[in-house]
Amino acid sequence: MNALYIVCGLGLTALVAELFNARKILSFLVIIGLAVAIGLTIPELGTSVSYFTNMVVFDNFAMAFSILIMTVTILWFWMAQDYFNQDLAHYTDRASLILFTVAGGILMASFNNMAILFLGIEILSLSLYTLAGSKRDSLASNEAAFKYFLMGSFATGFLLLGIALVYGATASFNVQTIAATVVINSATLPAFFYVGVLLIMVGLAFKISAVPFHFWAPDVYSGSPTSVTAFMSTVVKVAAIAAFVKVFSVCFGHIAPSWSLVLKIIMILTLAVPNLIAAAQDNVKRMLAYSSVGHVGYILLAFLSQPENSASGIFYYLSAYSVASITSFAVLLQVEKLNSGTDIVQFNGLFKRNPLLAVAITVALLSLAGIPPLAGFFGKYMVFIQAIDKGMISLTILAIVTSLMGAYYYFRVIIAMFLQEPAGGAITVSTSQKILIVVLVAGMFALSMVPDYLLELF
Amino acid sequence: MKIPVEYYLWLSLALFCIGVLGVLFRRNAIIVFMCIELMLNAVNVLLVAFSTYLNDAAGQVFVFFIMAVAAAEVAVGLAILVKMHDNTKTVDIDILNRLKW
Amino acid sequence: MTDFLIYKILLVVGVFTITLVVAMYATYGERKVAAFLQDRIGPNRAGPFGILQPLADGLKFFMKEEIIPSVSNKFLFILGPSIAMITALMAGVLIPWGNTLIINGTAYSLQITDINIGILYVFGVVSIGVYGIMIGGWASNNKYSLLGAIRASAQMISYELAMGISIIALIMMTGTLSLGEIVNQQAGGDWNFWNVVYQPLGFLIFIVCAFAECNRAPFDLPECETELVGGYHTEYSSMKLGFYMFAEYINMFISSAVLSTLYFGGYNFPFMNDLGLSHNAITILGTVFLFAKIFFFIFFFMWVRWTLPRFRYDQLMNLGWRVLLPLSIANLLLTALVLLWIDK
Amino acid sequence: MTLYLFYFLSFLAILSALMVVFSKNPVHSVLYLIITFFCIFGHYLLMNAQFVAFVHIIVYAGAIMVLFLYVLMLLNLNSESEPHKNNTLKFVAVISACLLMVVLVAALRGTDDKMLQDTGSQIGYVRNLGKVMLTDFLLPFEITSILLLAAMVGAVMIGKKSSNTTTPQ
Amino acid sequence: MESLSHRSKVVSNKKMTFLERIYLPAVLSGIAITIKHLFRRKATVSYPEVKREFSKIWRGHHVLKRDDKGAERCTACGLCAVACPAEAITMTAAERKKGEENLYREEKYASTYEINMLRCIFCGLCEEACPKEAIFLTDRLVYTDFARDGFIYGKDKLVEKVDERIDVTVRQTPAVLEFKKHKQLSHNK
Amino acid sequence: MLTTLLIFFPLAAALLIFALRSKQSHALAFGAACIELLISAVVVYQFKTGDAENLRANFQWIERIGLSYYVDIDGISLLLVLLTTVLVPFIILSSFGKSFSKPSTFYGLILVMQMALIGVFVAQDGLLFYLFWEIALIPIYFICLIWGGENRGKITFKFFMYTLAGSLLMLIALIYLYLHTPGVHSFDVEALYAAGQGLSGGEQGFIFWFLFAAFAVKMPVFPFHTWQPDTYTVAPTQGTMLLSGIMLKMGIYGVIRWLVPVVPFGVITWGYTAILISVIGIIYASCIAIVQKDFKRLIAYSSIAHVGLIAAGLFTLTATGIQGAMIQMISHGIVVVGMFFIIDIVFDRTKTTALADLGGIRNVAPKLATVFVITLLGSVALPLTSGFIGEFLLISSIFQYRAWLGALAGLTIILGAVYMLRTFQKSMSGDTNTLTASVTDLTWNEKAVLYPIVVLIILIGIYPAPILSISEPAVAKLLELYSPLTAIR
Repeated sequence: MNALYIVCGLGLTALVAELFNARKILSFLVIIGLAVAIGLTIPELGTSVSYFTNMVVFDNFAMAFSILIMTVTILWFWMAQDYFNQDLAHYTDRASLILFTVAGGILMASFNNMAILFLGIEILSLSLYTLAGSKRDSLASNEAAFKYFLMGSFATGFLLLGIALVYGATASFNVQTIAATVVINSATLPAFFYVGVLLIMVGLAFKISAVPFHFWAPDVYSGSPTSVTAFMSTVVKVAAIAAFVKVFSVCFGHIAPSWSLVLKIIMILTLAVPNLIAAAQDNVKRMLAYSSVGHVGYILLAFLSQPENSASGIFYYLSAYSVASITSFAVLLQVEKLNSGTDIVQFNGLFKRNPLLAVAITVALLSLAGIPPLAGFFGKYMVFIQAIDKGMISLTILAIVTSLMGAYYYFRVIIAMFLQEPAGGAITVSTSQKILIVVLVAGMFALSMVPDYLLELF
Repeated sequence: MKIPVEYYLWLSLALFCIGVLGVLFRRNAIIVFMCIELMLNAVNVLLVAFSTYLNDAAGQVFVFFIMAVAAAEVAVGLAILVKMHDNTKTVDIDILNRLKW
Repeated sequence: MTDFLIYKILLVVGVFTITLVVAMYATYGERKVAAFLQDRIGPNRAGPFGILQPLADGLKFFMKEEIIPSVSNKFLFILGPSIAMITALMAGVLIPWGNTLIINGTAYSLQITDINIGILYVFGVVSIGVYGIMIGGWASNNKYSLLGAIRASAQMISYELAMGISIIALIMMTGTLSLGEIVNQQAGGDWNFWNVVYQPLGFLIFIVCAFAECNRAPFDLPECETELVGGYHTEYSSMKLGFYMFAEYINMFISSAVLSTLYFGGYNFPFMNDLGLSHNAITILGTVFLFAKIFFFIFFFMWVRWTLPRFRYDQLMNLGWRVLLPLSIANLLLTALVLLWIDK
Repeated sequence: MTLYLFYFLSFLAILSALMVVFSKNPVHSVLYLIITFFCIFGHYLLMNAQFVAFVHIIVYAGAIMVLFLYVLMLLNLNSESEPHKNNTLKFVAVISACLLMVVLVAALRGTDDKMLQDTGSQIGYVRNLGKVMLTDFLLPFEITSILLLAAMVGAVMIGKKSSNTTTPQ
Repeated sequence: MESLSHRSKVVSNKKMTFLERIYLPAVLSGIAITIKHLFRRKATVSYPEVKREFSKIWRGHHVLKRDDKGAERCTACGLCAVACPAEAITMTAAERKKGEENLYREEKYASTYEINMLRCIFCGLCEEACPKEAIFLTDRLVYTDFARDGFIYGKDKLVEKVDERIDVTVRQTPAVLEFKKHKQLSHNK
Repeated sequence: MLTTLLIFFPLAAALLIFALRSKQSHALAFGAACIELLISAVVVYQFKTGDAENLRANFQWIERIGLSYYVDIDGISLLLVLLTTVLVPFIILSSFGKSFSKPSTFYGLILVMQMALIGVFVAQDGLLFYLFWEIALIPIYFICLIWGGENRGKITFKFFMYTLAGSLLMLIALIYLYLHTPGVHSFDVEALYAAGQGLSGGEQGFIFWFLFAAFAVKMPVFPFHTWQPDTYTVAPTQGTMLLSGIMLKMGIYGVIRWLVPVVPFGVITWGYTAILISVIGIIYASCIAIVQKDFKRLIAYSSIAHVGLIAAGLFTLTATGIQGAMIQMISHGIVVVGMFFIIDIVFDRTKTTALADLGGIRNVAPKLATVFVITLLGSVALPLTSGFIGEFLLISSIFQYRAWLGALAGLTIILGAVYMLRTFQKSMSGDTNTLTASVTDLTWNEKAVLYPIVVLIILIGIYPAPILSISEPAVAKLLELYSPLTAIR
C-alpha cells in the first residue's frame, strides 16, 4: 500500500515540479522514490493485508507484481531520458502520466474488488492513450493513440458488461465474495453469469492483447514513440497479465472448465498467429510488438495448465521477459536515435558499429527466444513444465514450434547485426546508457542464475 | 409496479449490441466513439437494474465510477481526435489502416 | 387525492404563469434599468410608464414575418428555441416559492415538489439548456451562428464546473441536496442564518457562473453582436427569436430564485418569528420577500450588464478555468476543513 | 402503467439507439443519442434511482454529449458525405453484431423470471449511495480523482499547441 | 528616439497590484458609478408633450422675404448659391415683365429658387451673403418626408406668404441688427 | 571440485580474453587451453587412483524446478572430456598465423565452447545437461556467423534452427521424465533413469523419439543431416573442427548417457528402426561423398557416414558396440580435426577446395602429403590406425545384431576407401598445376598440430587398451540395465 501512496504522490509531485522548474532533478527523484517504494514493499513480503474495507489486498502476489512493475519502471526511466528531454515543455506531464500508469498497474495487481480492477485498468489505459500520442506532430503517433483509445474503450465496454452480469449473479463486486458465491451456489448460478465471465475474459484479452483481440497492438506499438512502446510492452503488459491471472485464478478459478476451452482457443491463436506474422516484419519495432503479443501465448499456456497455481511461473516469465524487452528497446532507441528508423536494415553491422549494443540486444533476443542459460529459457521452461504436468503435450509442442518461429525472427536481427556491412558510422552511447545496458545484461544473467528467490515469492 | 429484471437485461443487451454494431459499422470516428458510450450506458442500465433488484447500493455506486471514467475517456478521446483531425483533416477510421502489416 | 392533484396543477400553472410574466416584465425591466443607468427614461409610451410594452413586444414577435433559411435544417431550426424555452421553464419546478399554507387544517406547500436531489435537478436542467443554443446555432447553417453555438457550449461547460464545486461546498454545509430543506435550515428570523454569510466566496463564484450560464453580459459572447452579428440567433426572427430572448430572461429569473434560495434564505426573512403573525400571513409575507430578493437579483443582473464591458473569449476561459475553478476548489477545501474542525 | 412506461421507454431507447448508428448526419446521431440517454434517464427513475438518474443527465447529456457536439461543430464534420464502408465490411459488421446478440440471447434464454423489489426501495437515494460510496467504496472514489487527473493532464498534453519554437525557461 | 511631436504617450506596462489584479474593486467601483446614475435626473424630454426651447440663434427652415409691399426681395444675384458651402441652392433668373412690379421688387427676379434641404447644413452663410436682405434662416423645422423630392424646397415653400409674414428679427442679435441696418443703408443707397 | 574447475576455468579465461581485447588473444587462449589440458590430466590421475568421489559435485541450484548442479565424471565422460581438452589446444594452435577480425571474441568464443562441451559431458542432472547442451550452440553459431564464408547467414541459421528444434523436443522429453520421477521430482540422472524405466511402452517410445531427434540432429544422422555439409563448408576451419571433432560427439554421448539407459524399452522397440536409418544414412552419405567435387564437403559427408556407423553400433546395445562407439568417437574426433586442418592448409595455399583444381601437391609438399595419407588411412580404418579398432568393433556388433545390416554397414569401409583414395589421388598425386605449384610445405604451427595428431592416430591404433579400459566399467554398468530385457528382444 505504501508503494501505491508513494507512486501516486510522485505523480502529483511531478506535476507540481513544473511550477518549481524542478525538471532536472525530477527523474532522479522519481527513481529514488520508486526505489524507496520497492524498499518499503520488500520487507512486507510474506504478509497479506487488506486495505480500505477490503478494496485492495497486498499479498505476495500483489506485492511481487508491484515490485516488478516498479523495478521495470525504474529501468525504463533510466532508459527513456531522451523521451523526456525531447519535449521539455511536457517533461513533467509525461513523467506524471507514466507514474499514474504505474499506479494503475499496482492497482491491477492488488485489486480485491472489481471496481478497483476497473479503475486500475482505466487509469493505466487513459494515461497510455495520451502517452501513445505524445509525439504530437507525428501522424503515426496520433493514429496509434486513437486506435489504442478506440479499441481500449471498446474492450472496456465488454469488461464492464461482464462485471455487471457477474454482479447480477453474485450480488457483489468483491473478488472473494464472488469466488465464495461461485463455490456455494455453483448449481444455481444463472446462465448470464457464465456469459459475464466470458465477457470479462474478452475484455481482459483485449488488454493483454491476446489473439484475436490483439489487432490494435502492433499498430499501436509501432506508431507510438519507441520509449512508450517499451513501456507498453513491459510494465503495462505485466500489469494486464497480473490482473488477468488474478481475476481468473482467484475469482473464477473454481469454474475453470466453463472457460478453459475458450481460453485454450485464444491461447492457441496467440501462440501461432503473431509469431507467424512477426516473421514477415521488416521493422524491428513492429517485430518486437508482434513478439510481445506472442509471449502472451506462453503465459496463457502456463496459466491454462494450472489456473490456480501458475502465478510464480508467470511472474518469473514476466520478469525475464520485461528485462529482455527493456534491453532490446534500450538498444533499439540508440539505433533509432542515430538512424531515425527502426527497420531491420538499420541494424546492419551493428556489431562493428558498437559491439556493446550488438551484444546486449543479442543477449536480450536470445533470452526472448528462450535460449539457455538466459532468463527467458527458465521462463519458458516453467511454462512447459506446468503444461506437460497437466498432460498438454500437444499444446507444448505447438509452443515449441512457435518458439522456433520466434527464434527465426529474432535471428534475423542477430544475423543482420553480425553479418551485414555496417549501415553507418560508429554509434556512441552516453555513459549512463552504457551503464544501464550493462546492468540490464547482467540482470538477464542474474535472473537465470538465481531464479529461486523470485519463484519462492508465491 | 414491478418489472422483471430480465426485461432490463434484454434492454441493456440490445443497447449494448447496437453499440457494438455501431462501432463495427460506422467509419466516422466520432460516431464510433458515441457508440462506445452507448455500450457503457447499456452496462449502467444493467447495473442499476441489478442493484435495485438485489437491493444493494454497490451497483449504483459502480455506475458513478463508470460515469467518471466515461467522462475522462471522452476528454482524452476527443483531444486525440482533434489532434488527429489537425494532422489528417479527416475522422475516417479507415485511414487508421495506414499502419497495417 | 384529487384535491391534492388539483392543487398541484394549480400551483404548476401558477408558477408557470408567474415565470412567464416575470420574464416578460424582465424584458421591460431590462430596458428600464438600462435607460435609468444611462440617465434615460426608457419605454414609457405603451400604457402608463410603458407598462404594456412587453405585450407590444410580444405582439410584434408574433406578427413578424417568419424566416427559415432555406439551407437550414428545418426541424432542428425549430427545435433549438423550443428546447431553450422548455428547459428554462422546467427549472422552476423545484424552487420553494413559499412555506406551507394551512387551509382547513391541510398544509399546502408552495413548492411544486421537493425531491431529495433538487440541486442536481436544477443542474441537470441547466446543463440541458445549452442544447437549445447549440442546435439552433448549428441548424442555422450560418458561420456566425455556429461560432456562437460553439462559444456557448464551451462557456457553459466551463462554468458549470466551478458552479458545481461552489455548490458542493454549500451542500457540505447543509448536508442535503433538497432545496426545501436548504431553505428551512436558513429559517430562524435572524439574517445571519443565511448561507451567504458562511459561503461568501461560494456565493461570489456562483453568481459569476450564473452570469455565464445565462449568457448574460459580461459573458454574452455567444450572441456578441460586435463580432458575430447576432451570435447563435443571427438567422432567427419572429417568435423563435422571441423564445431565445424569453429563455434568457427566464433563466435569469430562475437563477435569481436559486441564488436567493441557496444563499439568501429563500422565503425566510429577518425577524419573521418575532412579528407574531399567523402562519399563513408569514408564508405570504415570505413569498413576497422571496420575490423581492429575486427581483433584486434580476436587477443586479441588469445592473452588471449595463456596467461591465464584454469579456474577450480568452479572458472568459481564463477566468473560468484559472480563477473560478481553483477558487471554488479552495473554497471547498476551506469549507471541509472548517466543518471538520467544528465537528471536533 | 409502469410496465407500459417501460415498454415505451425501451422502444424509444432502442429505436433512437439504432438511429444513432444509421443516421447519416453525425449531428443527428448525437441528438438521437441524447434521446436515448433521456430514455435511460426515464428507466432510472422507474427504478427509483434518482441520484443516478440526475447524475446521468448531468454527466452524459449535459457534459459528454455537449463535448461531442462541440467537437463536431469545431471540426465542421456535419457533412453527410461520410465515405461509406464497402458493403462487405458493412455486412460483416451487421452479421457479427447480430451474432453477438444471438449468442447472448441464446446464453440467457433459460433465465427464469425474477421480479424487481418494490420500487419504494430507498437505495437509490443520495443518502444511502453517499454512505456506501464514502465508506465501502472510499478507495475507488479516491482513485477516481487520480483517474480524472491523469485524463486531464493527458488531454492537455495532447491538445496543447506545439511549442517547438519556444524553449522553456 | 526623441519624439518630434511630443504628443506620443509612453504606454506603461507596470505590474498591477494585487488589488488591481483581483478586479473586484474595479468592478465594484464600476457598478457604483452606474448605480449613481440610476438616481440622476434623466436627460430625456418627452417630446410631443414637452418641447425643448430652441436657442435664440437656432437656425432652421429658410425664408425668402418679401418687402413691405409684398414684393419678393430676391433678385437672383446668385451670391447665396456661391456662398453656400453645401451647394444646396440653385436658382433661375428671369426678367420682370410689365405689370409684375408688385410681385418683384426689382427688374430681375428668381423664377425658380430651390434649396435642397438634404444638403443644407444650416450654416447661415446665404443669409450673410445676401445683399438684398432676401433670405433668412428662421426657427421653423424642416419637416420629414418619405421621398427625397420632398426635400427640395421650391419657392412655394420658401417664399413667405403675403398675409402671414415671418418675423426674422427675433433671432437677430442687436449687433447683427445694427450691422444689418448699416448694411441696409448702404444697400439702399 | 576439480570437475567444476574443469568447467569454469575456460569460461573465466574466455571472459578475461573478452575483457582484455589483447592482440595476443591467441596466445592467451592457447595457454588457457593448455592449462585446461593439465587440469584434465589431473582428473585422469584422480580417476585412475580411484579418487572418483572428489570429482563429484552436487548441490541444489534452483530448488523450485528441480535443477541441481550435479556433475560427475565416469569413464565415458572422462574419455570425451579428454577428447575435448586435447583437441581444443590443437584447434587454437591451428589458427596461429591467421588474422581474424576481433580475435579476442573469436578465441573467447572457442573457450566458451569448450566450457559448454565439458559441461555437457560431465553433467549428471538432466536440466544441467540441457543447459550446457544449448549453451554449446551459441558460441559455435557466432563463430560460424561472424567468421564464416559465403552465404553464412542462411546456412548457420539453418543449423541453429535444426539444433534448436531438436533440443526443444529433448526439453519436452526431459520435463516429461522429470514429472514422472518418483518421490520429490528431480532431474538427477538416476531419478530420470528410474522415471524413464517406469513409463509404459508407448510413453517410452515417444520419449525415445523426442530425445533421439535432438541427438540425431547434433550427430547428424540421416535424415536430420541436411544442415551439416553446408555448415561445415561455410564455417571457419576452427569452427568446423569444433563442430565435427567435438560437438558431433555430444549427440553420441547423449545417446549413450541420456537415451539408452533412460528408456530401455523404447530403445529396444525402436532400436531396429534407428539402426536401419543409420545404415541407410551410411550408404547414402558415402555415395554422395563419392561424387563430391568439393574437398571440405566430401569430408563432411564422410563424417555423416562415420557417425551413422557409430549410431548404428550404439543401438545394438552390446558391449562391443558401445565400446566401439567410444573408441570411434575419439578416433573420429582426432582424424577429422586433422583432416579439416589439412584442407584448411590446402585452401590457404591455393584458395580453392575444389578437387578438380588440385593435384600434385605431393610433389611440392611431401610432408603435407604424408600427414594426409596417414590421416586418410585413419579415416578409412586401415588396421593399425585408430579408425580400425572402432569400426571393426562397431561393424561386428551390427553384424551380430542383424547380419545383413552388418554387411551393409561394412560397405562403409569399402566406400570410404573409394572416396578417400580418390580424394588423395585428385589432390595430392598427379601433376602439379598452376595453382598447386606454389604450395609450400608445413609451417611450424601446422607441424605442431598435425604431428601429434598423426602420432595419436597410430598410437591408438596400436594400443587402444587404456582407452577401452577407462570406459569399460561405465559401459558395463550401462548394459546391466539391459540384461533383464534382452529376453524380449
